Amino acid sequence: MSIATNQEWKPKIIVFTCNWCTYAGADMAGFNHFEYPADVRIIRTPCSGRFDPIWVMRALNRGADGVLLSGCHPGDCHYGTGNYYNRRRQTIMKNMMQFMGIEPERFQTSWISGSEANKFQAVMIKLVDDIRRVGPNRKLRDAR
Amino acid sequence: MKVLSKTKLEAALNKLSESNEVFVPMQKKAQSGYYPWTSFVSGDEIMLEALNVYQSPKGAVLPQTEKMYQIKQGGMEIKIDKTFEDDHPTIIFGARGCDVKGILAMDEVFLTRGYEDSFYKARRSANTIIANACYEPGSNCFCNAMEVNAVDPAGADVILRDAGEAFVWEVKTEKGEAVTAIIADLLEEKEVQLPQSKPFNQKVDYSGVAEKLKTMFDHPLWDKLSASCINCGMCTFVCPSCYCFDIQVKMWGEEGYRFRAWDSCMFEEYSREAGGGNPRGASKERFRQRFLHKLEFFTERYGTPLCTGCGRCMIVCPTDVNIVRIIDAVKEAEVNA
Amino acid sequence: MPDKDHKCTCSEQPLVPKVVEVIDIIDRTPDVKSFFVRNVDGNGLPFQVAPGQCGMVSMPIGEAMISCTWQEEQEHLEFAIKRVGLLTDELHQIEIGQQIGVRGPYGNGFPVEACKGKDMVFIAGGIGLAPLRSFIKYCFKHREDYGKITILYGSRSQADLCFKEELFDLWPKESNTEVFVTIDNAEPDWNGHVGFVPAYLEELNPSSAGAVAVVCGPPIMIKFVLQSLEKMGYNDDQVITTLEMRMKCGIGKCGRCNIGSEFICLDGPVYYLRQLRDLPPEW
Amino acid sequence: MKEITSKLQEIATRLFNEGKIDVFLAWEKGEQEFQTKSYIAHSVDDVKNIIFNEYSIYNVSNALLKLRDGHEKIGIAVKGCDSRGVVRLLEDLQITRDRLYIIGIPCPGLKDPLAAARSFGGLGKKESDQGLAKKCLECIQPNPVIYDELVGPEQTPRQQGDRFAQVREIEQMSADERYKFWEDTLSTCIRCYACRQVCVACDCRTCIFDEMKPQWVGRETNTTDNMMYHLVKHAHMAGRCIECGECERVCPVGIPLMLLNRKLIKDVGELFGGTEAGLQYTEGAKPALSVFKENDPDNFQ
Repeated sequence: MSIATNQEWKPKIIVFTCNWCTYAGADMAGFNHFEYPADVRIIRTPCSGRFDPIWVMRALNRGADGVLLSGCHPGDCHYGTGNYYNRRRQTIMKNMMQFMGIEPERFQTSWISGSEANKFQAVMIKLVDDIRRVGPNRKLRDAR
Repeated sequence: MKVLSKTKLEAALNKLSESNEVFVPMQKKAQSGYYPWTSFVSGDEIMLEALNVYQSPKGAVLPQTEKMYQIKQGGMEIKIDKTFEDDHPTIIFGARGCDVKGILAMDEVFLTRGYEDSFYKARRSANTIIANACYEPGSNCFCNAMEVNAVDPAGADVILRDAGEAFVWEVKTEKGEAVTAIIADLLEEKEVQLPQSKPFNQKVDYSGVAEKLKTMFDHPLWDKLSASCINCGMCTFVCPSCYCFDIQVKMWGEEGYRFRAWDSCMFEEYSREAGGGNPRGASKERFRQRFLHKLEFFTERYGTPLCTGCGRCMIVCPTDVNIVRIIDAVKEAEVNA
Repeated sequence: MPDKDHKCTCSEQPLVPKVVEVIDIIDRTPDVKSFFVRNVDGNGLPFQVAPGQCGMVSMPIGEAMISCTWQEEQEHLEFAIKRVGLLTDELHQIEIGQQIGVRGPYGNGFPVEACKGKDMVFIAGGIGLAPLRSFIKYCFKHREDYGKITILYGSRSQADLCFKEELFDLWPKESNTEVFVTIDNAEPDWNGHVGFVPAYLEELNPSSAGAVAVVCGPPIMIKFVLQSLEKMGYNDDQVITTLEMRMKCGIGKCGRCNIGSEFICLDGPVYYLRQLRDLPPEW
Repeated sequence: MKEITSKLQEIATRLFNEGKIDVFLAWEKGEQEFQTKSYIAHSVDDVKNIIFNEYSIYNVSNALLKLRDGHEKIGIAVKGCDSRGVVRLLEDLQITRDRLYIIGIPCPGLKDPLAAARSFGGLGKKESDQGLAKKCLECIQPNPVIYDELVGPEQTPRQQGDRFAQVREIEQMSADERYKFWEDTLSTCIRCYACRQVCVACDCRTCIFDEMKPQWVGRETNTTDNMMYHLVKHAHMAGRCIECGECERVCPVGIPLMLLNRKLIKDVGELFGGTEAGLQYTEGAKPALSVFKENDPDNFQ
């Protein structure tokens, strides 16, 4: 993938969502025609408790420029406690990745409930702007 | 005799580096091994006077990871158009006899028995070995018991003999001539006093070990010897003659390459089969495979032991597994034939 | 092993595969398919095989050593592949026309000459019939060179029986040939024998006089069959078997398929029991 | 040290004779004084090989991983750091408490046998000092946290100054400087996995790096695969690392691995509080990332 100037480069962003809240929020956003940039690819998982930090590293390693993990707000997880575990795990992992020198914008986390379609749109737009500002990912990228 | 004075050493290395990649034993902060001379920066140190360095020069002919061929997949079509045989000229400058023997053992493996590995052959034929004669064995060295002549290492293209303020430059082969021609103007004709070679501290006698090991596969001593081993891969990666490799692939969608990387019989995944079974899954079995390969199997197949007596694995092993002690234990073990 | 000259016919770069095209795929059982490959430009084969030799089949995702079926007039190479791992999963999803990589031939193959004039007892389990099938077809092609042929084959279930057409129609019709098939546990529409291969072998008890037994199948089956053969009076020179080890290079270099100082991919995988006796018991 | 050795041998003999234990885990004398290694005594006449000298630095609790599937009763001699390893294994339910008879040894600070082996072997530069090992100079827990019997006088922690000084120093760097630091440090890694094999917190049956379906981390030794390996390996250490320093000690290329572990310990401590890994054994306790609190810090959007 040749990374020429900023205009031609299109960021590749992966968003992991939990099935019950954020994915429903994304559905709602689509349903209400809330526009958000197309550079985002959504992967649905059963719960934010399923998020594994190695996905983030693997995605950045294999060519993604940014990753977002988004699940239900603490307290209304469909399975009760999934997002609490997720919160601890990703908080530690974000610090760890930044300790290694990865730009903070590249690995973001959020809570989006099923009804917050506008928040979903806002988070997506902010995410893509952040990644555009930070530019293509060269750290942790698997050299060809 | 031809002599290269130590004051001209760096000049010689620079001259050789113009047309070759010269691997020199160096200490780079916490690490010591064979690194390209062009990567020398202030704070590094040339280790030609030291007994030896931690990592062996086998990386010059069998790099830790080596691309093999490129794969392009377009739906139904697969194209393998580019292979990465690398034959840029390299020189291993100042390898001790034990390391040279390690490379000779790998020559036997990769270049004989019906198949010539094209990647190894490309690197090895473009490689010249300048050995560094060894007159003062270290406290762990036992290369004399492993068919290695430390003072006159077989298979070396040029032999350096450290005579105090200069190296005697003894040419052995045509490759040696070619390298000598490059730095001919730096060599002088001088008579120098060669040092006396000192006795070995380790008293090792390898004779009869291979034959005896053939009858000791199920001997209880393996449990005792392998008790403390934690199966990391350190001994196999610092060893000058361990050559086992793994073949893996890296693909990005339609494009990628298959590469070769060092592997270690100590890793559990090394001989794990598709169905999940593993003939050598237990820690003891992997431990036994390593030392039987070093001391018996290689001798049976190629006529010379795979261990070259450099003593590196005895130093780095975190649980102090010691191949000399294993050889002694094998010799003393009574076997009901 | 002496310095045998296994010149690999495909190229001076033994580790680099030849690209071939899959011209036909036949479903043998729910998890075994036969793949027929030819050169991409349609004429000829990357290499010829002797009975019992294997080839390294490779796709971008990985490589695996698969036994290659011998035919008299070889206008294609056949690989019978069971779905067990990364590569075989992907192979079982390709269609006809897909290009794959192949290199070989590897391994020493069956001693077809040495067995001439003997009664043949073929004992196979599961996918182990694929390599033996080459030897069996070779025997039928040179029928007069071999005596009585007994084929004993067992698999987990009726659906898992490979090469059913040959087992039930073609081979029983051959002269002086008997075919016995068994499955591990009873099934409603199966009226054949039920039971494990070693037990059935002892039941049949083919005489060991002037006979050679060739065994191939899962290691556990080989272990018990060898014990049964010993009980039935087969000495070490009358038993031939193949060994299974993890293989990566296929040319006796990468070091992992060894048993003792033998590299199974290069000096094996076919051995007489006499040879195996002085190898370490890791097989 | 001498009296601790004789006490150890005396206890081991008593335990063997009373049939309370089947094996005894401790250290064994090597040929050279510094060649002390981990040792499994199987009977009372093995007891004479047991020693506790100034080189008995190996974390013996790691040897428990090899015995976790058996049922034999195990006597084990543990220093302060080793005892935290035992607590970790008990917390991870890898071994049951009733199988263990633990003899605690307050640790006076030991020397690094690998440093001694390097200078004895003569390869490479001679190690500078022959004093206490780095991990012992930074020791915060010399006294065992779990034991059935205690042998020897209490010791005081030797850690001076800010434990996380170097970690804070790296945190102050800019992102690119940090990346450059870790790129240079980790590119020297030869992927021998000794840091994983020697670690008592690494008790998975099949490690993610031996996983082939899918293969998460590549096997090349280029910078990115090395960084991925260390990032993933140490991510699993959050809330589990007992700061025994063995990974850094055994690394053949001298990578400062404890920096990564200390960063995790600092973060877990600051963010979630609670006792550090393995410092206190309470039945049914879980590591920091296997529990949660409603009011955990939350900087999510």
